[in-house]
Amino acid sequence: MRHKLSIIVDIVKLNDQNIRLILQNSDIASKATPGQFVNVRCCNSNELILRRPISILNTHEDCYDIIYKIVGEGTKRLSNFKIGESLDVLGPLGKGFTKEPLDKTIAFIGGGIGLFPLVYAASKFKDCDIDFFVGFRNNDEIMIIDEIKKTGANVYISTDDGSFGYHGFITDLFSENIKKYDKVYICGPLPMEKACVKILRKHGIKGQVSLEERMGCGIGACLVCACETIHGMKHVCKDGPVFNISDVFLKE
Amino acid sequence: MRHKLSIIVDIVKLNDQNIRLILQNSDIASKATPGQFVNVRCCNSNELILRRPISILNTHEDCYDIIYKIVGEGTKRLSNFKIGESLDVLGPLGKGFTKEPLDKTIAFIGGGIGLFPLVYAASKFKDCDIDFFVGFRNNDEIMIIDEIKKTGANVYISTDDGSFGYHGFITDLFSENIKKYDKVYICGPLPMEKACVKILRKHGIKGQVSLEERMGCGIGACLVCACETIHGMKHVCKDGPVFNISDVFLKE
Amino acid sequence: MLKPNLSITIGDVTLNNPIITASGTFGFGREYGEYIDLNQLGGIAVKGLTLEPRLGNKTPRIAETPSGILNSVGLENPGVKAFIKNEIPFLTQYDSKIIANIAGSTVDDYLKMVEILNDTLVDLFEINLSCPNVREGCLAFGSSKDGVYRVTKAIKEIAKKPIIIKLTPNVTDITSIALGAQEGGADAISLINTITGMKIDIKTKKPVLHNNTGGLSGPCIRPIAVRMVHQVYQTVDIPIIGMGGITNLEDALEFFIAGASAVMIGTYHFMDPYVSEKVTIDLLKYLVDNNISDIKQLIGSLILHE
Amino acid sequence: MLKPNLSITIGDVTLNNPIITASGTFGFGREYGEYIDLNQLGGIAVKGLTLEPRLGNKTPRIAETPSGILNSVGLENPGVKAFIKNEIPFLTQYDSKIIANIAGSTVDDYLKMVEILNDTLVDLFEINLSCPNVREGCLAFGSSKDGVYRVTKAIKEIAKKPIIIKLTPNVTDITSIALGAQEGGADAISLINTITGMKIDIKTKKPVLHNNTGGLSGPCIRPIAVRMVHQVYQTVDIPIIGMGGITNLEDALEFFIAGASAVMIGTYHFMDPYVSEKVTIDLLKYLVDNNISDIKQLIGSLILHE
Ligand SMILES: Cc1cc2nc3c(=O)[nH]c(=O)nc-3n(C[C@H](O)[C@H](O)[C@H](O)COP(=O)(O)OP(=O)(O)OC[C@H]3O[C@@H](n4cnc5c(N)ncnc54)[C@H](O)[C@@H]3O)c2cc1C
Ligand SMILES: Cc1cc2nc3c(=O)[nH]c(=O)nc-3n(C[C@H](O)[C@H](O)[C@H](O)COP(=O)(O)OP(=O)(O)OC[C@H]3O[C@@H](n4cnc5c(N)ncnc54)[C@H](O)[C@@H]3O)c2cc1C
Ligand SMILES: Cc1cc2nc3c(=O)[nH]c(=O)nc-3n(C[C@H](O)[C@H](O)[C@H](O)COP(=O)(O)O)c2cc1C
Ligand SMILES: Cc1cc2nc3c(=O)[nH]c(=O)nc-3n(C[C@H](O)[C@H](O)[C@H](O)COP(=O)(O)O)c2cc1C
Ligand code: FES
Ligand code: FES
Repeated sequence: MRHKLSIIVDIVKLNDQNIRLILQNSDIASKATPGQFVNVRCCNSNELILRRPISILNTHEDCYDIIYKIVGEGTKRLSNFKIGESLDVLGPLGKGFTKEPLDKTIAFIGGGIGLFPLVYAASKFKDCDIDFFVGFRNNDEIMIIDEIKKTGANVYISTDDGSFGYHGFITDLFSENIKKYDKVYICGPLPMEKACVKILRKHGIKGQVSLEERMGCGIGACLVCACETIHGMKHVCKDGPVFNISDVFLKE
Repeated sequence: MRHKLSIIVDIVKLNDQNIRLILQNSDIASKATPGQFVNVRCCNSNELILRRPISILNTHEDCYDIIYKIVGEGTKRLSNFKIGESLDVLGPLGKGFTKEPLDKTIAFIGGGIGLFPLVYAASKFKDCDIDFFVGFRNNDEIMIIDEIKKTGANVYISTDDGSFGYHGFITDLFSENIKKYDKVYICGPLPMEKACVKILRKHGIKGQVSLEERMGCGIGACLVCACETIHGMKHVCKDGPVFNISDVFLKE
Repeated sequence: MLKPNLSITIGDVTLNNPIITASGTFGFGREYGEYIDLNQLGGIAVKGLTLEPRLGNKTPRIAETPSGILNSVGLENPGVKAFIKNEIPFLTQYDSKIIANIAGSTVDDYLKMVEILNDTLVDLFEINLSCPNVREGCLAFGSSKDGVYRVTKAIKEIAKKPIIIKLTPNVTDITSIALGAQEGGADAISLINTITGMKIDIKTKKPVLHNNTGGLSGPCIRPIAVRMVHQVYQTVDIPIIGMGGITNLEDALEFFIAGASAVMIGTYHFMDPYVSEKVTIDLLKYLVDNNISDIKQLIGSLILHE
Repeated sequence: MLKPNLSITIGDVTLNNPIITASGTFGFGREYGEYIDLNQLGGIAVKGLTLEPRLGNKTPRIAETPSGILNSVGLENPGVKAFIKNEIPFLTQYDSKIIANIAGSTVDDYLKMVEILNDTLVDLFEINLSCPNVREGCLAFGSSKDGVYRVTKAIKEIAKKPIIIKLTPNVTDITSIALGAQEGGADAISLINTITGMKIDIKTKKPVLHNNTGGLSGPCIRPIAVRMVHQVYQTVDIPIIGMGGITNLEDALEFFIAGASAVMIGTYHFMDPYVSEKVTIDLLKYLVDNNISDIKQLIGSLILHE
């Protein structure tokens, strides 16, 4: 059965580069779990032959939201779509964040576009004490903080240039009370993820990390998005993007 | 100096396949002459790397009109543009229809999309007696007849299936009184053009014909649109599209 | 009119229809099986197999290019034995033929794999002499008539299933290579594999692919593929399986008209998971609408100018 | 910072900048001269010339393909003598170097043309050993190392201007062909010419091009062109002029990074008549913004993985 198109219900410009889409598609909205992503056709031309993976930010009734950052040709073309038009979106795809019943005190550590799937997870992991650490490059980049606060999480913000919150890397901030967490969830730029994973491993704390790889099919058929794990070669689009930090070897 | 974009002032759907665009661009509007064409970028993607040649239908103040028929991918994409958006159009290009002062009684013979440049010419050749012969496939295809009548021309219509006007080819209709014409202008499908040219040559009547060729550059630089003439190899985009019928060898 | 005949035969194996999914783009069928009915396909060419499991190249393994992609997967696969154990039972549930795409570094590798696969439920062998993304063997064989002839002949002597020789387009004269395959006893030829290319990230000054170069596929290569199918059709008598940039029925028809007895669809699955099923359905409709009772009437129906 | 140095030298001829218009896409400069200032260009490679005038192939001579075109002009040109009489006087008005692109059916043809052009104001010769659209000579020479070596050597012996050998990509190993040019004494190599392709009109079942096949150019071939420039840069010591699908500064930078000393821009003129002037301006800006004092610092700056 063919997937249904996603109708653009609303478009919200968060700042110069980040745009939120509210998309209507009951199949995706009803099946999505935090950490999963969708694969978006960014234009109707075959000049760009690949879809673009974007995390699901949340779901509400028959809708789901995504936030995309304009970085290249695909996301630029995505920004040409208007309210009321339809997008060809495949999803939900991949495996998201999971939590065991015993995980009570947890931390989220996010940076840049890695923030979005974590917000979704924070809104779903209701019965937990959540510390939510967010790193931005500067004040201008800060977004959706209110939304994170609404999940009930304690929010800690750092900026690389000190223009808001803690001045420095988010890893410094979160490692202060590291011992208290049952589980830590990470999604952000690779250097940040590596720094966090190193700290967690040192303290023997469990966690999950969402990885990013360039994708072809997005469903596990082309083997393009490989990542080595202790269980052998896995694929970010199908076996991930979320992996246990104990399972993965992060790239150089 | 870069050419200005053409702003879409209005879009009029003439029938299922033919769409008229009213385009604002003072440079093109002020320079155009009947029989010239413009070269239109049909989408913003480089998947289609060629512009599409379309005849100029008329000019009014700082605007010019074109009518295009949706036949393939380029014209299909052109139909996605909306009023208020801009088109990247190069022109006016080529050499159009010419008339000597002594040409008084003239005939236009057009078929299909070949009609459009002739309408423009009829509106400009004011001091002449004009018989305007138009061939359509059927009743549903008939368009812009009122506009032709407004030029003051006597309009004769034929349809291939007899659903309107004369039943048969337009060549039959026009050859009846052929001797009276000082000059005949032809633009239509190649078989029609060839039939007309044959008749004109037989009766020694002067005329001009507008040729169609697949184009690359549209300005005479790539030599893609060649046509043999008695003056050697010429190029439809630069030396034409309009040629004297005494100069050209029409293709098999 | 009766239902047109879509079936085509390679060696002694008959496919229900001439639409096949291309090796490496369709896994072992499971994933796209969530989107389409695998019974609708003529065949499934599975991910290229090697004797031993392979991890493939480092990532990034894909880069987007104008109307195409470069890939440098480098034959990541579980090895032929795991394939037999884990994938064949799944694939045999469906009507579509199982095409085992195999690649080796030496002639011996190919022979061992064929021996191992000979007594399985695999229907056809596709011998990959054209993978640009591994360092040894494979492409080297595929670049000369003699290399292709030797590998083909050796395999044909022991193969219990029809063999399809998959050719690389990275050659001066595809027709001589194709003749090598025919003379070696190939039951069919498939082409084209990917064309070697490179994309550079101008910010980092590094190739986008970790493997530096990769194989170009997708619509951008279609004119080259159609040309090669045409050339090979004029040269050999065995069936040709054409591929390269097919996105819809119209594209597939170009290949049939040029001389392909069947087509494979690869890259475009990434954009449209339904593409192969859709082309199958549209092809049937096209034959009905055009009163063509057998797909074979279309094959090689090209009318050259002059 | 001082104005960065954009000039590059081929043999003993120095171009003001490394942006050149590609042969066959830019006529003899007149037409695009209506759109851009020809003084802004490093050089203009004129339409391929032959000893005698040629009418070229029958039309249609062009077909659109995904992110590219096929052309089969077939070297329509007024002949080398008419070129000298009618075009050189126009071209010498401008600062940009005049590159005479010449094609022959025999070695003798090439030699005769070089002799005729030796004492004209042409600045450089581009020897077309790669035109896919004519039946004799030309491409045949370009397909083997020995053929390229022989033609190059013969021409070099008599040429009074630096010679650029233009290579075809339709070969198994571009590096050996490039070596043939270098060993023959070429002052530079330009690549790639078009890749042979075919498009079929499924309604008429005929090729769209009257010549049946044509040469593929445009963005679709860029990854192949960049790869070949990279390979040739690793092989030869003479300057490389890279081309194939350049549409903007970013595309041109890929070629410089891969090892091109200069680039040619062809097909994209048809979409954007200003493209070559724009790339020239953008390149200067890029060097300034990135504190690069000489374009040569960019050439071959590729960092390979591993
Ligand atoms: C699982 C996953 C979830 C993601 N979630 C989000 C999100 O919620 N919001 C968001 O803004 N971005 C997200 N990204 C990153 C997003 O996919 C890229 O920014 C986007 O593909 C860039 O496309 P482009 O055409 O604009 O850039 P280009 O650089 O022009 O893209 C060229 C090619 O590279 C790929 N590519 C480029 N950057 C990346 C990247 N960082 N990761 C993977 N592939 C890339 C593109 O998909 C495309 O195939 C996510 C990536 C992954 C893998
Ligand atoms: C001088 C001239 C004036 C024209 N005036 C008009 C006009 O006023 N109204 C109108 O509807 N059409 C006109 N045409 C025809 C118009 O250019 C084609 O219908 C159009 O290019 C088709 O593009 P497509 O992408 O929809 O079709 P496709 O078939 O997908 O086009 C593929 C390629 O073939 C070329 N091509 C296809 N058909 C033609 C054709 N008949 N002539 C030349 N090139 C073609 C296209 O430009 C393109 O490069 C004119 C053509 C010429 C040469
Ligand atoms: C990601 C990817 C992986 C591929 N892996 C293989 C392979 O393992 N074996 C093989 O013979 N061809 C492989 N190919 C080549 C395809 O089977 C096909 O020949 C090529 O992609 C051209 O067809 P397309 O343009 O429809 O993709 C691969 C192609 C892609 C895109
Ligand atoms: C219409 C056309 C005509 C061409 N004629 C010639 C020619 O006469 N001589 C030549 O060496 N190359 C010729 N070429 C090849 C180009 O010079 C260039 O090598 C090729 O098009 C790749 O560059 P591009 O993708 O920027 O167009 C021609 C290309 C086109 C599109
Ligand atoms: S993108 Fe194809 S396997 Fe992950
Ligand atoms: S289209 Fe280029 S010369 Fe006419």
